[in-house]
Amino acid sequence: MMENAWLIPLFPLLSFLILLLFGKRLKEASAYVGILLTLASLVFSILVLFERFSEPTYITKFNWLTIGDLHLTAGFEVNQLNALMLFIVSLVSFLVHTYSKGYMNGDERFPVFYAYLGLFTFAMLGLVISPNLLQTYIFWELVGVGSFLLIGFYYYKEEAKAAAKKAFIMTRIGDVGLFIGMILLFWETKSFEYSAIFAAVDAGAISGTMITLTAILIFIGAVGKSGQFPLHTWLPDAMEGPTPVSALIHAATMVAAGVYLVAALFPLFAASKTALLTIAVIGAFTAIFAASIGLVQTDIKRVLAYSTVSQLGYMMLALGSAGYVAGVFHLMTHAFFKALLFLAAGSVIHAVHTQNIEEMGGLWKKLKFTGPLFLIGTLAISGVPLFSGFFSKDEILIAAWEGGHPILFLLALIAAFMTAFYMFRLFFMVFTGEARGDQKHVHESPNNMTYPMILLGVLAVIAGYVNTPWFGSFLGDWLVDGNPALGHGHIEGPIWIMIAATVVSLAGIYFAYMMYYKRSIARNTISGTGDTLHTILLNKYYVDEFYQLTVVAFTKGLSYFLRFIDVFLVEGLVKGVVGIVQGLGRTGSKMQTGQVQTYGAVAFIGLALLAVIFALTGGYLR
Amino acid sequence: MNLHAVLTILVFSPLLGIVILAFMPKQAEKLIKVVGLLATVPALLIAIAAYLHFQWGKDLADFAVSTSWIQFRGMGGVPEPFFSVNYELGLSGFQLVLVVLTAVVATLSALAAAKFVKKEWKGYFMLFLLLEIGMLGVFTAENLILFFIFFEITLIPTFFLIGKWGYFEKEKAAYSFLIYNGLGSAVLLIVIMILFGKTGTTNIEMLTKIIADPSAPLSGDLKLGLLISLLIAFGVKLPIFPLHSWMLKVHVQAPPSVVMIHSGILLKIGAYGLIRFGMGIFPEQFKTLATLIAILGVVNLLYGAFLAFIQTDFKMVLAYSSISHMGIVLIGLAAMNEAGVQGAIFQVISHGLISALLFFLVGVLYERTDTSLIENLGGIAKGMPIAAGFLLAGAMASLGLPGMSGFVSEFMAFLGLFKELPWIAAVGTIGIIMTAAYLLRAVLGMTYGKAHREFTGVLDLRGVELIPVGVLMLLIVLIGVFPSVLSSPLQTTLETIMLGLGG
Amino acid sequence: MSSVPASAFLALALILFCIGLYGALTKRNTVIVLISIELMLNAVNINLVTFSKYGMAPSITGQVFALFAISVAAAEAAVGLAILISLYRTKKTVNIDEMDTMKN
Amino acid sequence: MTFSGEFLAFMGIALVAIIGGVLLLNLTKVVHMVVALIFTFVAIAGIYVLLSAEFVAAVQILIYSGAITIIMLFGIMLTKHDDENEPKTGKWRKILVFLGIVGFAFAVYIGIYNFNIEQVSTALHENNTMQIGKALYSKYIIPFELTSVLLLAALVGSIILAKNEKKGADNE
Repeated sequence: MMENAWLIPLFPLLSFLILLLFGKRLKEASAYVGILLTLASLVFSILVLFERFSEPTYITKFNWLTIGDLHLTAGFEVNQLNALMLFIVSLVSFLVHTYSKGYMNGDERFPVFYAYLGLFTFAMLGLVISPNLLQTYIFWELVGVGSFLLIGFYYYKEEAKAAAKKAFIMTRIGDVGLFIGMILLFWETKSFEYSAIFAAVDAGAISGTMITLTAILIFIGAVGKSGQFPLHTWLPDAMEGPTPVSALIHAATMVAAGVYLVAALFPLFAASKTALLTIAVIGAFTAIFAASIGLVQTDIKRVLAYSTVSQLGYMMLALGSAGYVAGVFHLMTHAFFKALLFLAAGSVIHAVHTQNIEEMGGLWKKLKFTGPLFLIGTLAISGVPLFSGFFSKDEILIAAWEGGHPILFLLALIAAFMTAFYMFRLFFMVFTGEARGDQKHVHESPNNMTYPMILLGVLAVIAGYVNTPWFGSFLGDWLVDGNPALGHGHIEGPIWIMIAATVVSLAGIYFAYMMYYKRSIARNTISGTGDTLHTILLNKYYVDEFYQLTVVAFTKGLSYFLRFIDVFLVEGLVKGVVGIVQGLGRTGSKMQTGQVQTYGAVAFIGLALLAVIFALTGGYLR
Repeated sequence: MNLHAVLTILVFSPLLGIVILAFMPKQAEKLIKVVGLLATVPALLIAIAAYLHFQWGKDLADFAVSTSWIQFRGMGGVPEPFFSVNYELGLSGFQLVLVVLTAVVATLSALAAAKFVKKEWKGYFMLFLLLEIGMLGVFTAENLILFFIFFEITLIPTFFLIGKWGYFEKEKAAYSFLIYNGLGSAVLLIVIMILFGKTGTTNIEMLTKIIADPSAPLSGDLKLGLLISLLIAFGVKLPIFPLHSWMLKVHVQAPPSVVMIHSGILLKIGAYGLIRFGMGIFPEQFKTLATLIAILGVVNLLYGAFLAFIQTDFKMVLAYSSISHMGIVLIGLAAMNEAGVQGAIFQVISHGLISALLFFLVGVLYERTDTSLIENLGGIAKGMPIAAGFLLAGAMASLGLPGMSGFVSEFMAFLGLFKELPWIAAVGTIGIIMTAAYLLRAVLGMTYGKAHREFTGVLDLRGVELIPVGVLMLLIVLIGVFPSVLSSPLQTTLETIMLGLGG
Repeated sequence: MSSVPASAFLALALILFCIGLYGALTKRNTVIVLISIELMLNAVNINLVTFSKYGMAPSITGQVFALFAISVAAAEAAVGLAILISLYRTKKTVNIDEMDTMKN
Repeated sequence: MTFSGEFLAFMGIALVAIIGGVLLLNLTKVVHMVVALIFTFVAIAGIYVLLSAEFVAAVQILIYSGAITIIMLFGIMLTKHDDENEPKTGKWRKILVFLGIVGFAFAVYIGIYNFNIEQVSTALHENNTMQIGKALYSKYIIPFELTSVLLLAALVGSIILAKNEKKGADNE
């Protein structure tokens, strides 16, 4: 089965092509094309995953491009991480395809939406089976385009247009880092192959500085894609896209690609302490930074977006603390519960037609499925014991502690508290209390929307049990099997960490409960609406404005300055040349009076001039 | 099989069309268009056949032809008693891909012309076919004099095509085109004549050998001077900052079908000349100038990108984007290694296809809406989704999206330069970001967002218009996904160049 | 042997030539222009004759050439005047400014 | 330099020639100009005599002072002259041409000044006419004959040009 893994990405590509060419004719039926072909991918992925449990890594490649005596290859590789990612991506993609059938129902560009979904899924699946950096980069960019197209799906909305543009350009800034890192690495090892790179790192063929440099450059790519600080601002804006898209791309799969990249190149990063520390610091900072913004947002999707940023920061922290398994594990559980949360949020939006949580409330009774499912997701992300998020978060905290970063550990703990708090704030404001908006027409979503959510809900609960301190670390052992560079399958940590994590998350839930359900603590206890801290948080620390004032203004300024040069200097040069030519021409044509005498005079003066010059300088006349 | 006549037929096949057109009445619009279009087809078929000939493993040297043409006595002081100019055509892998590109773009441009040209079709197509002869000749000439003649043949028809069938300021654009390119070719002529006078030959292969010989009657300084002159001569064509301003006018004022040719092929003559003559004949000196060329390349790349960022006319955006993309060619050349040079050549081809596509679309948009201002066009995705889709796809190709040809060339050019001059290359990567920024700004400004005004009766791409965009898009994706269709013919050319560079 | 140096003759010729030239280039009357040209020719003749006497190998050739020059000048004057007259018939003027048919 | 008689004669003749030339430039009436020129031509004949070229001197007087001057006078008489109201040549043009001529004269004079001409005794003054005759009819017979052709051509040409033909006039 594994030798046919290359088929997995091709199914969605086929879907993309079919829908692009015949979408207009297929109309609503295009959903079935997409769903069936992603289902095929999912089936193949599951088969590959199960086969990978027993079989060794499969890798194959062919010559893609010849440059003199350099041969660049393309191919695919099925190792543990890739097989796992294949499963996650195709599963979420399949569920989102199904869900969208209901959510996007009635949209006039329905086939286009499915075509874009197919393109994205193709790119994402291609990304996770790439055996070399170049191919990774290629699909890395393609998922960016998929994301771009889907964010801008409502193309007639100015916000969607701006968000799509912003997403593409900001991730591209990161991609350039990856691009440079990849090329530098290539000239060090003469190969893009992961295996060749790891071998060179192992053999010490690359200098320490170079490893650090390339690792950090590649990490910049991951920062862009995974919305880490300081390139995080596009991700919340990306919520302008349709909600299923947010679930698929901006929660479960693409944004996790940065984490995947770091994980896939983990042996390279592990070779540089500085690079790892950078990742850990950025990850931890992003985790708490985004969580704090999430505390005050009022748009349901933006809260979830900041929570995504924060959770991705967690994963980065894990990887940076050498917790390979912890990072990947959280990537998996997060994919399930965050996709669930988004789909549930989509279901809510579908029901009430607003995204502002101030206008919701009291939906628990009306949305019989969505409410409990959303609660499951919230519990999972808050790290309440027995849910999947609890186990993975615990692993990360242990990794951070054992990795020797007590400060980062503390930050992570605070972020965990905040996460629990704002997620339950969200839950209470949406589902409990009085209805604050018009809810007459609220109804539960159709089945093809609820079933995917139910499946994800189940996974959000049970996915954590594949790697627990109690029932054995099956996932961890499997992931690091045969590859000592990735570290241990399970890191033993002190038991108090788990207790602390539980206490912290319960405390967060308690505060949220008191504030937003019981309302026994006023909402403005810590910081009132309208005071400085609240304003700063509401405005996301003014990062966007800062960029607008610095980077964008600088670029514009430089552009106008260059235009000034172009118009006045270069064009002036041209005008000067043209003027001289024209002037010469005019004088020349004036001289053509037709009078032989004038011609003779001019010719003679020229001759005289020459004669004088010769006489003075000593030419032929001397 | 005797294939020596093939190239001559290829180059002069449009002549048949010119002759037929000459005897046709001016008013027979349909017939003229059909003849004009069909006259480009033989060249296209032959070019494709030659490509297949190569891919089937046969030797391209089969096509070479060399006949004695002009001979005259030497004027003393030169090794050989005779100066001879032969009629020499040939085809290397590099030339082959350019000829195919030319033939394809020419046919598509003829198709576009049948759509866009509104008056005096007879004159247009005759000049157009003459232009095609010039272009095909430039890419197959094996001898500098012949090259120069064909080079000049391309100038005159272009001048008239711009000056007569262009938009409002067509005359100005045409003159500015002629003056710049005239000066460029004057410099080129001087270089050719000095080479001819000093060595007694203009055959490119012979020249390469003679120049490489240290006992040749050319001092190092002279060679450097000649190379710098070549850089200027082809720099006008490419164009290199600050010799670019003529090209902006041409891109804005010329009719779309001519801009397809101009941006797609004519600009590439500059790159071709730099690679074939600059790098091929003066490899040592090229090495000396590599850093300068790299800096010029980065300047071109960034300068074009930043200026494209604030343009209000989409044609201007594309014009500056051409400058920016030609910077990548220079970057690739400056790397002086296989990856870089191959990247440069790829960029030449890829930009040819992409800009032909984009300018065709601009032509369509202009025809439908009478504007190419970004501001005025907002929201056309609603009215013409197919055109908007292709526009977006073209922009993606242009900004170097993997899976399309732009990426492969950009990637290889940077791959090459990072090996030699990493810091300059690192500065150049800002261009990658800026390219995305300005293209998305422009294309999204036109296609996305609310429609500022309703374009009544605006029709989407249809019928015959889909052929050029479809074919170009297909080629762009083909090269992006299977770059070996291009890279395999290039290997021998690369080896030759690398041999000259001693690396 | 002569006590007058050759350069004196040459200088005289030069002065006459310059006068003739100035006249030919500035005078408005076509007849005067023609006459000035004659003067220039004369200056040249002086040179010819001078060199027939002075120099390493004096010979009669200089004088013969002067004769040829004189006869050609005579022919030139005749033709020139004939052209002038026929021009005058059409233009009714001898002003040189009017003779700009070359322009159109 | 000795003030020999020959030298004084040269100075005198040269002065006459130059004065004639200057008058040619400065007189206003065309007829006066031509008359001034006659002085120059005759003076030049004198120069020829000084240069041992009696025959050339004779020819000079015959052709220039005689024939050409007469032709010119005919030309003047056959055309209308409005000497007073003739438009003046541009001032700048005059200055420029004058400067050019001064420069030219200066350059040529440097040449003459540096041109060291040796003088050897000659027998040109003995039987000058005979010597010319011998040279013309032996060594230069072909140019001599060609000159006659030229003169004939000039004769025919002049007649045709000057003939008052109505048709030709219409075509102009």
